[in-house]
Amino acid sequence: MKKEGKIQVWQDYQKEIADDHYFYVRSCIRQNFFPGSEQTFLKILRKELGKDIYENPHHTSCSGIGYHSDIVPFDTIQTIVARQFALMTEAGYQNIAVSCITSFGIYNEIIETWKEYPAELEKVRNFLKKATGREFEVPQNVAHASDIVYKFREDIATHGKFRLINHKTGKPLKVVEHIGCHYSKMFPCKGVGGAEFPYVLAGMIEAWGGEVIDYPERRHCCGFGFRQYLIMSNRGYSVSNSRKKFESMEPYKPDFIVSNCPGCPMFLDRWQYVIEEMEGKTFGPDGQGIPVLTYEEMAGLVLGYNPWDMGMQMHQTNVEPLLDKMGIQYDPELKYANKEGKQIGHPTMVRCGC
Amino acid sequence: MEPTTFIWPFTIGLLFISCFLVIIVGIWISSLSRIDKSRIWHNIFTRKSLESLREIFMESLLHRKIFRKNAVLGYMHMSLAFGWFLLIVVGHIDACNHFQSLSVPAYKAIFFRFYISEAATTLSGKILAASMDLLLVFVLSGVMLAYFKRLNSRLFGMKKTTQLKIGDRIALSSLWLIFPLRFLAESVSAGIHHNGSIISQPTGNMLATLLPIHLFEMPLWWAYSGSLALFFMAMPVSRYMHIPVEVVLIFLRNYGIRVKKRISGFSRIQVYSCSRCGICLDSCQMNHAAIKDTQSVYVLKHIRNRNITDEKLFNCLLCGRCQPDCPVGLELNDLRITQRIESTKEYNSSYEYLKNGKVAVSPQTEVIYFAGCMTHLTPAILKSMKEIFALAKVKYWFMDEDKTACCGRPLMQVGQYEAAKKLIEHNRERILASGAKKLVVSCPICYKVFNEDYALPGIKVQHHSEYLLELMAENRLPIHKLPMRVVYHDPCELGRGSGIYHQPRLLLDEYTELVPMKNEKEASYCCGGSLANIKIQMNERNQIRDNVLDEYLGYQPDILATACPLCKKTFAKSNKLPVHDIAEVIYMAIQQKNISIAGEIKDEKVPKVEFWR
Amino acid sequence: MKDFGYTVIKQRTIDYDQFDGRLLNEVLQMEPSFKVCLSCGGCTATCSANDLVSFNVRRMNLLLRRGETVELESEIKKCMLCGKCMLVCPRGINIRNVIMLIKKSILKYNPVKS
Amino acid sequence: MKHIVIIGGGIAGIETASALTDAGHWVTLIEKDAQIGGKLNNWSNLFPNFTPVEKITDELKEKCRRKDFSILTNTEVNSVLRNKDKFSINTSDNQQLEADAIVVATGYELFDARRKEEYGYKIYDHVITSADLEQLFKSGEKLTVAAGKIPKRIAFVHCVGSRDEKSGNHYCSKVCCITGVKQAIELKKHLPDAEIFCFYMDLRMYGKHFEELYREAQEKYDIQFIRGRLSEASEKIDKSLLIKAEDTLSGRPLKMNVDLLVLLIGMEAGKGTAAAATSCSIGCEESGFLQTADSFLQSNISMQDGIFLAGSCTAPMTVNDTVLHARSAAQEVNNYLQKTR
Repeated sequence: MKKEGKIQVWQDYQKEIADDHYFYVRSCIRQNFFPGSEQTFLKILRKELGKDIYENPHHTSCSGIGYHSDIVPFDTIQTIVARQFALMTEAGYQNIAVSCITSFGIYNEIIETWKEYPAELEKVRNFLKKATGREFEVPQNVAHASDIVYKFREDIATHGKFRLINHKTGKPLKVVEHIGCHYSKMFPCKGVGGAEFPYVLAGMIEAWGGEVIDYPERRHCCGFGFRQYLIMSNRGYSVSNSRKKFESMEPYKPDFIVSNCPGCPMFLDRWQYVIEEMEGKTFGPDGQGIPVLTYEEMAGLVLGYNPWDMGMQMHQTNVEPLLDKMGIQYDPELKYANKEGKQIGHPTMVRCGC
Repeated sequence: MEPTTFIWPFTIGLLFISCFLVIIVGIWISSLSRIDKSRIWHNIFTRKSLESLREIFMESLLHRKIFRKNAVLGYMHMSLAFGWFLLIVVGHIDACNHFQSLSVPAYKAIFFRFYISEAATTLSGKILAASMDLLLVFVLSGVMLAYFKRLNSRLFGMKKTTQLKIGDRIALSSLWLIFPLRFLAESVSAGIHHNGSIISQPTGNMLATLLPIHLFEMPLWWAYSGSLALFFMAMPVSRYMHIPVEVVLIFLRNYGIRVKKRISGFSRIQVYSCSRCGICLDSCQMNHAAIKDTQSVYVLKHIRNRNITDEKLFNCLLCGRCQPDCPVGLELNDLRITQRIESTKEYNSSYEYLKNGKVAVSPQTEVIYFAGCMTHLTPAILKSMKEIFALAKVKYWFMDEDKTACCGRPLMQVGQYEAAKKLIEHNRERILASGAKKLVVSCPICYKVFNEDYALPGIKVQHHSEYLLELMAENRLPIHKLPMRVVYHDPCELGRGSGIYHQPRLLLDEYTELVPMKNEKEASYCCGGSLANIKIQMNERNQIRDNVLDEYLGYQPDILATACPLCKKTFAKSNKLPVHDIAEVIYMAIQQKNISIAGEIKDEKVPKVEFWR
Repeated sequence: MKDFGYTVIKQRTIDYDQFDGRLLNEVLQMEPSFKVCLSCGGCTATCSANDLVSFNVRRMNLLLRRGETVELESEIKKCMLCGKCMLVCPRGINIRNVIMLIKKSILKYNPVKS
Repeated sequence: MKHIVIIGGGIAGIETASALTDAGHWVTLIEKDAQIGGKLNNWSNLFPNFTPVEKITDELKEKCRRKDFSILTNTEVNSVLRNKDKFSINTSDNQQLEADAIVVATGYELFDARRKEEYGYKIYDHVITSADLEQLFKSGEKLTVAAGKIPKRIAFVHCVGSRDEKSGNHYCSKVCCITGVKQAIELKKHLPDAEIFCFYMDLRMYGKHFEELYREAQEKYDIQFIRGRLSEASEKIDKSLLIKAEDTLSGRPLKMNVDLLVLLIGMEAGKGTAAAATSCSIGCEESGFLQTADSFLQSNISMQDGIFLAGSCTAPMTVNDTVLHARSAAQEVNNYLQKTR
């Protein structure tokens, strides 16, 4: 692999990411899957970086999952999205920061549609006005939350207490980065580094001392695929897709996987457990799984946040091996304790010695 | 003189070969089917046995068929076979005469001259002794020719001669030595004991003046006995098994036993009866494609030795050209097919899909027309037949116009008999359901299988050449002679395969100027396109075809007529000569007549005939 | 093993790295003319068997070259060996021999059988 | 004596110059590189009969030596000004040339394979282009992959940068199909134990002996042709490449591991031709190649009187097509000059 070649590609896909004053829109599912991640993101931006980021409790789902499952029509989703923009406009913001990759894709798709077909925009303005009486401006900058973390990766590195380095060997941790399909596959120019060799997560990993693993099935979808997962009889396809990725990354012995999508870390994490249950196969060393992190969790670990505060006990594949490698101190007793310190019970885990 | 030890090699050898033959022939005959065995019992005491004896005399001893092919070659075989036979017979008479007994042991007759101390005194003795000398010289002349043939087979009208293996080499060498050694042994004995006759005595006298012949006498008799023994011992692994086995074959054949579709005692008898004379090599067209190791003689050898490969077994057009030439009358095609059945029996198809009934229901009809798969690629034949049917006002069912299984013959040619049976069963049901009386076929490959393997009671199967001739004879077709020279190529499956030589010729004679050729009818060529050969490459097929076409071009024909869509396709590819099926020729002639009646032809010399390509 | 109501689905992808070339090599060695197939499909268009059942001669080449031995075995049996395809083939491939070779050799190499 | 300026010193330029000199004209050839011969200098052997390129280039260079026309190397055209029937040409080294006619023979550029990011050219260690392979053949170096290994399986990708909306090129580059077949054979000769695959969309063997070479590749060299466009390549841990395509004839996706991937890159009009189009004010087609008055009888005639076109600046061309096109350009120029006399 030639680094210069990749750098050349990355240079071709530089996108503008707003500097400050973001209107934050959350993901529907991440709050269930990885409830601490979005909170961590806000904390990093506000506390570590001193940025202004605002969220309005009245914002809704973008309805992207319904749209991609052929349930929500395009007109409807355009109007829903327009409402989010109206909330942004009303709050006096122009830059939107999106937590979810599906939403990010939806926003880009809709904004591009409006650029190509201004009549659609007028139609949607009309719809929104009729339905809610609201008006809106199209955001000037649409950034995915990972774009923002990427933008300030060096600042985070400076503030950081840990690096992505195995503290025993001193060697960089090997990290698999997985980009959500709708981040840049639809609009390569909307993603940092484009679609073939996206740099958004790779940039964070490199800045924080880790080593990016480029394995053959890097581009492959995690397998979520909306209906692939949502309809139980299709779930086999979803598992097969993740399995394909695990098999492909296995020879590189990755220390963890990081993703910038709501669904991907969920499936890359949970399917490891399912595959082990079905086939007895695990992909990490000594029968362990490969820990799967969100980029906020990765950033949080670098900044020295308590993993249990970030909700890392919600992972089905244990993260302790990674914490040990990074030299992060944690109290195993508190892993399944609630805020009051009361144990909440242990879930089934991928074999990892606990 | 009393029996001495040198007779033992001979005696043991003779005993060995006699026992061996009794056992092996016993095994073969016992493995025959019950029907074949009953054929033997029913016929053994009839004239058929006498006919067999006559045939054995004419063919096994006199080699009449080889004589017909080439006199020198015939003489060589005759002198060896008939000469040796007479030596044994006359030798025994001589011995019986001398010892005045009817039960002289074999060694006394074979080594007779060793046992007499003086020349014959009686007139009968003298005559017998002299004839023995002459017979020996007769045989020796054959041996000389055989030496010569090894060196130069062309003198014998043969382009090729067979290659030998170790068993054959031993047998051949000992055979060649037997007679010179006998002659030398007898001559030397004559030189010492003066017991010779007209040739051996002078030779013996001459040798006596030149050499210390006392020293040579016993070694020569030993050598003579030894070479006989060696010959007998080597016989089971040599081609000379054909000498005794052919006799058995002739009897069994005359009793009506034929090669079946499976390997049996009789097919083994046929295989052992091959003398490897190599006459089959000459007529084989595979030579034109420089394929020189798959001919019948080699394949029979490999079958006998049980080391036949598919590459050799299937590299044969099954044109049957070699069969009429075989002096032993072996069923060469059937032997090969039998072996092909054996070799492919593991993987026959069952064609379950035929039961799903995708084919149309048979309508009631008098006449069925079955064009054949290949004919669908020669629309000119199809159109001609349709037009002729219309002209003769024949109502017919075009059975394979659409969605019809193959006739099964191509499968049979490659040994897939079990698979072919499924197709045959399927088509047969369809044919019988139509209530037809006549089945007209355009493809000789189909024709042969419909005729031989379909069991269609009450249905007359006709190739379209037969059918058209019938229509013509019934005055249902107008006749018009086309002013063009035509050579007719006999398709293998129609000619040698089914014996249809005359009908196409009668038709063509009526409608064109048919030019007779040297290599036609039984001796006709294969076009090279045969489906029976699955190993031959396209360029090799082309070589065979071009050789044939070059010969045909020598007759300066205007067109080449044939009666098979595959032959037509094969020849047409070369562009050397326009080629048309007989049906096309006749339809065109009829059209031409219609045109000339209409007075449209201005210049009568130029035939305005257009064929479809 | 836990039953989740779904299982890992076998991939449709032809994984060429898993390809067992023995059957192909044997057939090509015995009948080299088969190498030059263009996948034109003339053979299938003219095929007598294809009139009666779904049978694609051209696909035999692909099945063989992709190691789809199980399917190849069930498909190849459909051929009636009539030879029409050989009159149509623009590359002069000795198709009937290919069929016979596959029928024979597949007995040796079919993973289901052995 | 009439003066003709020819822009571009490749095959087309030299051949036109040579023919026009023979016709008694004064010719100046402008070449931007240090040596004449164009792209041909970087090639090793020519399809379809493996003719060494030197046989052609030597002949062309010999023509330049023998014939009396001037060559300005390391020179580019800055501007062209028309003054009635005369052209005034300003070059990069500030020479002023007066010409009665101009022949544009600016040729083509090879497609930059980096633009097909998914194939990873210049990113993965063992992805090369057909041009790189020619260089390798020319240098006579041994072809090895990771850790000095001899490649066991090699794949060629046809139509890289041609017939591809994603590359912005809708046209067929004409030469890549047969180049792929030629190079596959050459590689097989070098590496007899290697398996070689060509992934194609269509094989366009239109030229003399092309189809025969294709057949030979299958028959004698066991090159396997798979109909399907490569979707992507990825590097594996051992530096081999995992490639994915659809085997369109089976209708199923196919993946395989190869040690070396060769991209058969197409032709583009390129910067030189674009510059000529601007300076000479002659039109370009959508493909970027220069517009000709028609495709049949006037394929050397540009949209400007007195400016003529020769070779692959008008469309992708093989060497022999270029030579013929150049000769006909010379004929057209000659006719034109006769008329304006």
